[in-house]
Amino acid sequence: MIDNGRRLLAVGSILVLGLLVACGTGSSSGGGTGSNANCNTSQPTQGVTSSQITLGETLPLTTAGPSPQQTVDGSQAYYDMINAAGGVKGRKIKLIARDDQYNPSMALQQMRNLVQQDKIFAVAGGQGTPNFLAQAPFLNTQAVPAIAPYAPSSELGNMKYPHVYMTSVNYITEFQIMTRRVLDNFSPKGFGLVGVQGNVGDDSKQGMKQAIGSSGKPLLYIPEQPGTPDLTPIATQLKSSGADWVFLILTPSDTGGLLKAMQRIGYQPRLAAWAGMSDQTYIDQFGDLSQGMIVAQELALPDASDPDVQKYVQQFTKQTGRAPSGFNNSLGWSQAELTVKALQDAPALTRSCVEYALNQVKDFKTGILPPITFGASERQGVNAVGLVQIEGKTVKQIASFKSV
Amino acid sequence: MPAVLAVGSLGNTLQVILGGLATGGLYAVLLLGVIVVFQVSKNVNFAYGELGVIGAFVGYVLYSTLHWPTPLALALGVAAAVVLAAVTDLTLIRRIPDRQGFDLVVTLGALLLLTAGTDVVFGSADRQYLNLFSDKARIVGGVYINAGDLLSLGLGLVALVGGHLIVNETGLGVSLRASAEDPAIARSMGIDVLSLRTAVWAASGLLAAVASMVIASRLVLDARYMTPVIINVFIAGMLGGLDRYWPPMLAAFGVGLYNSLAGYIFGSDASTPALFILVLAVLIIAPKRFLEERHEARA
Amino acid sequence: MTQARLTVEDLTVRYGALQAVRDISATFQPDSIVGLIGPNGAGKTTLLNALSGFTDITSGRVRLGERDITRLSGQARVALGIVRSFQTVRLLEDESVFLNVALGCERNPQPTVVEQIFSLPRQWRARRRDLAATYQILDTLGLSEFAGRAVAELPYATRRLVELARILVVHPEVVLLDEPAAGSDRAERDLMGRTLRQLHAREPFTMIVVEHDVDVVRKLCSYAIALDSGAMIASGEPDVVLENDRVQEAYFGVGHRA
Amino acid sequence: MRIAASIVVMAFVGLLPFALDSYWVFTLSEVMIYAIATIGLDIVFGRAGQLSLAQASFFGLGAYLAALTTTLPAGLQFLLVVATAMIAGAVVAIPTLRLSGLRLALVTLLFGELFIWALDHLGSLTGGTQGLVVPALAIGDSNSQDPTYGYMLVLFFAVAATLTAVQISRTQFGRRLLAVRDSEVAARSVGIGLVRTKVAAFMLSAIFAGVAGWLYAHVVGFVAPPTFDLFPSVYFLIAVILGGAGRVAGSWLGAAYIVLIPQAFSIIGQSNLFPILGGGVLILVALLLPGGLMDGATRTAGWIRARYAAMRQMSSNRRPA
Repeated sequence: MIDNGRRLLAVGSILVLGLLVACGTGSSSGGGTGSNANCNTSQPTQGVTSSQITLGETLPLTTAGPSPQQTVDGSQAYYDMINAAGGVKGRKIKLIARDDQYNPSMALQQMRNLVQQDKIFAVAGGQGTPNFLAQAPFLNTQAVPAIAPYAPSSELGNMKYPHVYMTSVNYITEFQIMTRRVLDNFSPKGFGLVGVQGNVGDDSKQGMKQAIGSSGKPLLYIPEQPGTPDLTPIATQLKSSGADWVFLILTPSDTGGLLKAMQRIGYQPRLAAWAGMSDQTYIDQFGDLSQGMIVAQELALPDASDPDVQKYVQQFTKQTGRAPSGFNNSLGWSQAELTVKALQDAPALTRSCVEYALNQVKDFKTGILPPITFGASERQGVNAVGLVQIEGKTVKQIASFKSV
Repeated sequence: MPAVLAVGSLGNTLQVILGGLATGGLYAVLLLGVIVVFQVSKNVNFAYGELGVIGAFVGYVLYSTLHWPTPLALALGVAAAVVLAAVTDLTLIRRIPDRQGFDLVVTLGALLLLTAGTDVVFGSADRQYLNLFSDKARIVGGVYINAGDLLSLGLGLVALVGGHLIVNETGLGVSLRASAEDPAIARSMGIDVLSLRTAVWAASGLLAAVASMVIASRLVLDARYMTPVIINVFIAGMLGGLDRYWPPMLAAFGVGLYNSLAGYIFGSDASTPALFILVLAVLIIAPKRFLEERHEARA
Repeated sequence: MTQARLTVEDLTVRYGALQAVRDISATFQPDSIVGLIGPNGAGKTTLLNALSGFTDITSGRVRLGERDITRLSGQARVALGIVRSFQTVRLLEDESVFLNVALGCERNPQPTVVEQIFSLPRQWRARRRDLAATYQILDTLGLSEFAGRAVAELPYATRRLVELARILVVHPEVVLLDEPAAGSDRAERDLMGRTLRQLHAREPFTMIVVEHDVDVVRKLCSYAIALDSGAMIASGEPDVVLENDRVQEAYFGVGHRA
Repeated sequence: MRIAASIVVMAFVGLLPFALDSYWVFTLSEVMIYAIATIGLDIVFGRAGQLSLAQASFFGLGAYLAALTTTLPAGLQFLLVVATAMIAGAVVAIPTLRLSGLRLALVTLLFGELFIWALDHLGSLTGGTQGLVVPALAIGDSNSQDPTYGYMLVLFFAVAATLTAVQISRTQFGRRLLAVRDSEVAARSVGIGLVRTKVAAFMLSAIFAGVAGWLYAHVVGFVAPPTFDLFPSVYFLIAVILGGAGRVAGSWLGAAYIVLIPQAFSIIGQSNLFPILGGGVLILVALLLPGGLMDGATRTAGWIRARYAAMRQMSSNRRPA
């Protein structure tokens, strides 16, 4: 046995060397980066039967509170409505939503599940930036179209990921528009920005810098590590910088914690925050600390007078028996709406034909998102945000959708 | 690496020092629980902070959802943590096999279990906790002396002095030290070592719950907010040594202050490397004898 | 056979204010069996610790042959062949007798870790050599039948033998035994004494034994050193040392005979 | 007999990717990757008794090296990963030599936090919080992100890692590790260099983790900080303890647990139950089966064998002895 083991090891060592030689040929990237400008009606496909089209998405269902589930509910409500009216091209739509726990590896794993196990036809929706970014390269190699994932990032929305069709504005654009708006209307003395360290905070800072430009207003950027146990230093830094406008792009819990720290040291600047802070669950808990906070608005408010908005609210209420409950319901509905339009417009139910249809989308009004336009090399379908303000236990629109 | 931020006026620096000492005071409250548990049962409880979270949550549900009177709700929250801590000792800690690292493993399991359980039972949304006086302040020389900060600092000082008195000046302290030194001798002195241990665990639950409630009032309430806090508490305990009293307790204040000042001077996201440098520096400077946890019996 | 003569000169070990061992000078002749006797706290274990490098020496010298080993680490002294046992058995309780004894092969020149991991030729030879040595000492001490058993399952006296096997698996120069028969009954003590004598007769080495049992010292040792309160109070033939008045007083609390 | 059994097992394992669909092939590759890193942690924790919470950092180091050196030939990448992991292992080991238990765990945890911090702050190099795409490694006319080829690549290294770990048990180095864990006094008394042994254990475990990370990056095709933070380090620890510290087969069981069970929960749509189960299982195994699942299996097998032998005895007791 001793000698056998040794022989086995010797063979193993030789195999290692052999493999190292064999592998010494360098690297290549995965294939499949074509832009699919043409519709191939005979392309082999999966996820489409004579009676059903299977779609998939991943969201942080268990780690980000109740909101992502509301996104799924919003999409499902729209598909239910379409299915009840006969479906798309005579087929019912089935949506599979998987939990990615906001963890990139888990997200990639779940996307593999969806594509290889559940055999989905396309990705429709989804929520969360780092988790989607982990999936994007995989979707590229598999040439699976991804329609309207909510993943604000400057990495996406361009031909680096030609199969990904973005309807969420990235943080550079979002903070640029917000900052410009504040500059135009409130004559601020100085800006502060507290952002989650890393790409999210950096993108936001870049957007603010672009808007501030040569106006000479100072900007203090403080990157924050999620879960900092004492936020007094950040609050004090902001206070001592003299910033009278503080922009925030933090987790809801750190936003709440920072506002409490500001309260403790008697610092009361005007506040502006990323779109997520218009979520009702945040306002219910932290509304008292956030009065007057300006929040970027990516989706229309359900109480707007616009007829497209009214139509959406009506349809949603009719379908679910209740009014849409906020950001996430609307987001899910809009994701489903664009997906169904692409499926309906597609000359055939193949992936390339659906992408062909997406490329033709021009000024498509969902009643929720600003008008969407894609093109042969345009993947950022929306470039505008509006502004709302937290007042009492709700938000009020203060500026309509506006592009950069 | 962000550039070093200009240190503002003296008033602002004092403000940060106050905040840091307040945080350090809460670390001291938590660390007192860790120290007494370690001294009497030689165990470290990774799930310690989560016991406090559950206490804070129980209080929250009682006052916010069921609208019970706040003092009663908080008292019952503390009681829940006390019971849970005692049950942890009775059901888990007593059965831990005598192998290196197994107390860490078992309490790590309890941490995962309790955190996920808290998420499921109470939901994973962030909640705002009671203010606990942090909306009341007086300005002295440009510094906001906030009642919430004073509460935290005061609790820390009470833990510091009270812990010292109980451990060193009372009969209870004698029993504690006897059982810590040699359980067999303590038993022969008529001390019920096991009950004493459970009582100490229960007391640690009380400390955890009180500190967790105050920390929730300074941050927010969710299933995970105590995790970064408790890591800092353990680091303070590690720097001072869990088998001593004054060094770790003072280290708790020190770590709170150091972290806040480092965050103020070098930027918030520099706190990880700052803490790392501190720990490494202590490891390099500290004499060998200071770092040895226990010697093997006579060689 | 053994050439190395172990000598200590003016050896003092101080722990804070306590002088655990003071100004001890002695020569341990090659291949002799020396008994260290004295009441509890006399400094016997401290002397063993100082000889084996387990404690820092405050002043004085330790030599092996002509070589000054005062500043050598315990590990380096083991490499020179100075090995020891402990008052309480120190074994890997959950591991097998075989593994515990094989551990003693550390004193054989071992191939590098890389050679060991990749099982290169030097490792084959080292492994064959260590296996043979381990099985031989197990056989000598009558432990073969327990080779695969976990140490924790064995009676105390057997564990003593396992520790002895670990010390002797590679032929040592100097063996330091701290109460090898502690915790044993009369018969086990006698057996341990006989075993030690036989082992020593077969392949002589310098042996220094801390032992309380006067009979064992008489039968086993060729030389005895008596300590009291850290100082050496008598040395010489065991019978003579044991009859010494100061030894009698320190040891048995008997006063001077008029 | 054993050789024959090994060949049968190897043939079975080698043919698996042709029988399963690509999803399961990929999942099995992941199990093997995590097994390699778990075997590494088993060396430093299971055998040498040094509680390290930095294993995922070494894993991440290998993964990010793969992502950053895709232009180099694979052989060179591999050597670079091994060399860097060795250095990293020593860097973590040396300041922690005087520590044990909780102190050691906390300092290794801080090393892990610093690693994540560095990843986040070297955004231009590491992609920051968004992570990095790793192009597939070309192997002949296919590549590492093809499930079958990726499986074969990983299988090769997993077998090598397993054989290495088994070989360590047969050496003096393996005995040194156990001595350092069980009794430092005994280790010193036979002349074992504690420092050298601990540093070697850390370096070796870092190499295993580094190679596993290198494979992970090439097979999965994406690296991001959360894959390498404190939680995965804790899960590696769980894998070692659950499987059975000091047992190679235990590391495999543990790795299978931490990869497959979360998947199983997500397939039934209850992925939030995994941490609860994970915590509960950890407690139960530590309390009831301190030797891990492998130990439990061995004891059960021993009991069955004893019963079987007893029955044989009874049926044959009429024959002369």
